[in-house]
Amino acid sequence: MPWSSPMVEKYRSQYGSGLDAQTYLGQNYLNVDRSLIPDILRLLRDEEQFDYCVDITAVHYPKREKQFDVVWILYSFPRNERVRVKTQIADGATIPSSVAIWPTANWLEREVYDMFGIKFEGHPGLKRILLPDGWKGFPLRKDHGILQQDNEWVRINLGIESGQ
Amino acid sequence: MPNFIMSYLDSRAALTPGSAGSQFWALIYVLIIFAGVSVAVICMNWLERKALAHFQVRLGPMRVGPHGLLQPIADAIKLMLKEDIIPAEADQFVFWVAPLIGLLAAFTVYTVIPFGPSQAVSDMNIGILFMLGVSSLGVLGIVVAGWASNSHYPLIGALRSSAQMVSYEVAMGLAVVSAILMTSLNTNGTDGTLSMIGIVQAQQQQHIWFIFKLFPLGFIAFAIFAIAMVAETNRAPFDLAEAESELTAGFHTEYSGLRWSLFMLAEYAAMIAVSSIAVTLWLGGWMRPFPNLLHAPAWEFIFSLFPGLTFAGLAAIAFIGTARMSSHSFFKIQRIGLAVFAALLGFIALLLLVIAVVGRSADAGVAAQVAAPFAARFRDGIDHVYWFVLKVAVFMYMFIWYRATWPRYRFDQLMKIGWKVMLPISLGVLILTAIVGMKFS
Amino acid sequence: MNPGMYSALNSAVTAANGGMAPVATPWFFYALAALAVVSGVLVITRRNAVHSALALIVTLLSVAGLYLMLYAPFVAGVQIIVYAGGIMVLFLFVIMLVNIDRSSKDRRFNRIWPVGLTAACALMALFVSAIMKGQSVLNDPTTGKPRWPDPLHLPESMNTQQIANALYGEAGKMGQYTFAFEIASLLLLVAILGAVIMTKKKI
Amino acid sequence: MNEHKNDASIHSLSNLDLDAPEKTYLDSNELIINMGPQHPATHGVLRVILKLDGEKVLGTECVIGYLHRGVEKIAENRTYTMFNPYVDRMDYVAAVSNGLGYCEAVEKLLNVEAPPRAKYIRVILTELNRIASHQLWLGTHALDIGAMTPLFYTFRDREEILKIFEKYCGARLTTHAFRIGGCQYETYAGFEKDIKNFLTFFAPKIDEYEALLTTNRIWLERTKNVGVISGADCIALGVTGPVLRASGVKWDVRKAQPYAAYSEFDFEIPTGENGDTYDRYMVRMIEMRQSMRIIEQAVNGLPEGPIMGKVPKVIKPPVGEIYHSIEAPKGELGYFIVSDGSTQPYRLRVRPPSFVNLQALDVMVRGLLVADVVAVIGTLDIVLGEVDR
Repeated sequence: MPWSSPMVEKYRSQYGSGLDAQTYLGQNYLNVDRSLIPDILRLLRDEEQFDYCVDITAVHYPKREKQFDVVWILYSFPRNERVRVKTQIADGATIPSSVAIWPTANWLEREVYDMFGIKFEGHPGLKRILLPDGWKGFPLRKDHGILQQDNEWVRINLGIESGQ
Repeated sequence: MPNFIMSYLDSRAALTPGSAGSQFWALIYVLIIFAGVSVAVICMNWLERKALAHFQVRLGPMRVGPHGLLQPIADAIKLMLKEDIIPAEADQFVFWVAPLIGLLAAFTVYTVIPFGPSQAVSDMNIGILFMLGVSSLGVLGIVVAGWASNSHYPLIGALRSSAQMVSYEVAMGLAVVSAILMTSLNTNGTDGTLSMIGIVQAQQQQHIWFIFKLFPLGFIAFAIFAIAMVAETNRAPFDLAEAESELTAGFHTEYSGLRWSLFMLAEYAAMIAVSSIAVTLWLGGWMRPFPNLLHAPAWEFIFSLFPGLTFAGLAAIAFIGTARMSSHSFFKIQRIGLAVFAALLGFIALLLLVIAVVGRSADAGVAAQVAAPFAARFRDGIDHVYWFVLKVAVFMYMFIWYRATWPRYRFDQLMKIGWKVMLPISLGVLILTAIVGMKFS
Repeated sequence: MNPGMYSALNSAVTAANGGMAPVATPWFFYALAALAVVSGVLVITRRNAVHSALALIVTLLSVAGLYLMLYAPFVAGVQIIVYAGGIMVLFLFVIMLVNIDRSSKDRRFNRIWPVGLTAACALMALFVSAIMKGQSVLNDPTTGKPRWPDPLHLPESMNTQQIANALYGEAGKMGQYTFAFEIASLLLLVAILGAVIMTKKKI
Repeated sequence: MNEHKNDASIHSLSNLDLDAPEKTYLDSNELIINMGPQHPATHGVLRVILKLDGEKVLGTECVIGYLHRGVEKIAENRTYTMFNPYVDRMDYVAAVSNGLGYCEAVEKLLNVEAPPRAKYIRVILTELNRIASHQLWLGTHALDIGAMTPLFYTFRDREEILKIFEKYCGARLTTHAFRIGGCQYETYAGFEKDIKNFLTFFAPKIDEYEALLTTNRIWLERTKNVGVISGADCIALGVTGPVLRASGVKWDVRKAQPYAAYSEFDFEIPTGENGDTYDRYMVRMIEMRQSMRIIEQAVNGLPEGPIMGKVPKVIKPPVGEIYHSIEAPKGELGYFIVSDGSTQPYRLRVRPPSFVNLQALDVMVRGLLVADVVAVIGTLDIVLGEVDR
């Protein structure tokens, strides 16, 4: 269901078709083209007072051409309002880091990288956070099986055949 | 040999073995003190676990022996049987020798502690100086242990504890000096003294414990010493050297088994030692309450009953415990054990009471049996040791109480208190004591 | 416990000290002296600085023991407190923070060793000559007895008092070393202030 | 200083400058200390690498993931109902809150609502759980700062809450108390009496904790002006919960975007002024009292009626996505669920408060001493099960 508000109208007039505002079950989200991401995020913080980045995450759709949805969940303290920003990127493509906009994005982006292998440009120290540094594979991708693990890493570092 | 013993008892009963020039008796005393302190540490261990548990609404050790009475022994056996681990990267020799340094320092102090006017290994005329000096050597063991472990946490622990002990020694020393100064503040022109026995005798002569002397000066000096001694022994709330939440275990992180238990032994022995200094300097040492006010023979007799009555009370508690224990067959052995323990305590109580009664008959000259004078002398010795131990025990309880109640200071705050609060106050007290004391000279 | 016991005890102590027989004195002396020398040698031969420091502590303690044997208990006590307890802790403190591995790789003797050797020889000569000439200086030539009271019959308690009298003076008189003592304390104060100013970046 | 062996992970640190040339001889080297993962004060398996100058902290680096179980991957391979117990294992000291958040998120996705009685029961149990969580925080935090005794007091009183949980749903810690659409269990006989007894029992106990700590000089010195973080920093770092409120930001999901039945109760949001460890302590102490207020109102007004809403036997939410968050004891706990119309979530993302709050550790401890690091880790109130998931 489309979402219309003064804010959306303003940005739609500015960016045109790169922006698609939807609402579902009373929750609003913006579908934004990859190229508009840095601008939109910064504007949302500076002009629309979305000062709190709740979460950054991603969803994997292996059958799509642009495999990944990257999702920012934002909240504004002054407006008491939530909004989600989504963009689609292809496997291997990078996306600008938002650490400069919200410092909290640091670990959240690292986790997205850790789990999906999405690289964030300009991140101060993009490396794995929950999995060991030398681990191979990105477990939250759909093509990664639930029993799958980096057997080589387990063998070398733990000295056992399998961690299962 | 019997002649030697008797001659010692007769002619030199008023002297410590060291002053009497008797190496044999000094050796005996050393052995008694070593065994006594070790037993006291074991008791303290049990008491601390038990008291701390009751502060914290739990039961503490209950399984090994009735009410966990044998727990310290079980612990000791376990620690001795544990594998002796020396870290591969550690400095073997220094790692080995470090606990011994601490233990040596802690136990050497006991050579000058007067448990009674003649119940000490030696009456050195620099007793208190010797005591401060030797107890300050204990820090060497900690520093060296922290270094030899070749690990970060022990090193930081060692640095913390050495800085802490060195800084608190200053305030502690100044408080001690003001107490020593008080020994010369009398009206009959006797000189002051550094001898531990002399300090107690000076309190007796001046008819006042130094804690009340020149009130509140004596009390402030005592309070400073009481705080500094907690810091000096690395106990809560000053236990930064072994703060388990920050440095895992501080300087003894890498130690285990027997070597670790030696550190514990040294710590507790040092606690008893510093408490003994406090008791000697400010609380009248071995003297019973009001020795000058209540010195009628009747009072003498009443006070001489105290040790016996204390043991009788302990025996009664143990008996009540036996009676309240579940009658289930599972507890049979424990019940018997506790009953035997209670009987043992009761027997000691009976013995002490008999000695007190027989000693009194000797004082009164009623029954001039052979045993009476012997019993009278024995009774005096027991009285002295009893009151001394009782006063020290109060301090030991305070140590446990502190630990249960207070959070831990941070290192910079500890230093701030040591240098910016305690040192000026103790210096001020010293100067004021000297000024007020001028009127005596 | 009667109040009169105190004075009775005091007299007993003096009596006992007067008649006190020294115990195995030569053996204690040789044992302590040997300990001091051996540990002193260890101080300069150990590569590991902490081992050296520990050896130095043993040296200082055995010297304290020698002071005790000279019936100078106060000096012995001060030796233990100041040197073994205070200074050595600071030594260890510093050594622990220095990179031991690197310092042990350094050359053990540096280039000024001839100077050190000369100084040591000169000191040795001084000691030898003092011992040789000592008889006439230290003893009264006419009677052949020492110029000071027999230490064995000196009440121990006097030692501390004598030091106090020499430093602070007795009964209104100024002591022999009062001035020097005060100068020394002033010097130490200046040193403390200097140390604080040097280490503290802003006061 | 003895040379320490830098392992690979230390070398690859981002915010610690370890490649600075090593200084020689008497210059004091910076000390790298590895706090954890087996350290008594890191509340589990947190590894903090500290760069120290003496005892002063120059920087920190958290190494986490030792408890990573792949909860989000598991969610994609379980049905909505099957996944419900798993959320209890994240923040295992506040399992009820986790369950509440998950159930409400799925309910929202299904567009159903739990009946009022179920909502009230949920509020009661969640607030009890908040008290239990704060008790555990208080005990361990005080133990970190060196006060042993509060730990035993809080555990003694927490036991009463756990007993109520056990009577209600049979489990003490990982309760799995709620179901999608309401509650599975009706309250047991005497439930209300038990809760009221607990409230009268617990009120003086908070005073007892406060008597031990609030005005204790050492406690004040250890907590005042330690780990200060401003409200603006909190927002920038995404820090929520008591930490945010102690910095003066009056924000609580229960008030801002009420869920369950919270809009019907009268309670206050405590805030601090300085954002230091002491304020966070006070905020949590007041929160416990406020939770008691909520529980009291909820028990007194507990409505009659069904406890289960109209949910289909097989839960198949329509295609779509939802984000729902609640105020867990540690902060904002959010669930982002993407449904593809099947019985299993296509993607389930948990927004863990502990994980985000832990990020603030570095900001809070720079320039403080080692002992303060311990205090700050304690005051952040992290649960590693939730940080690592």
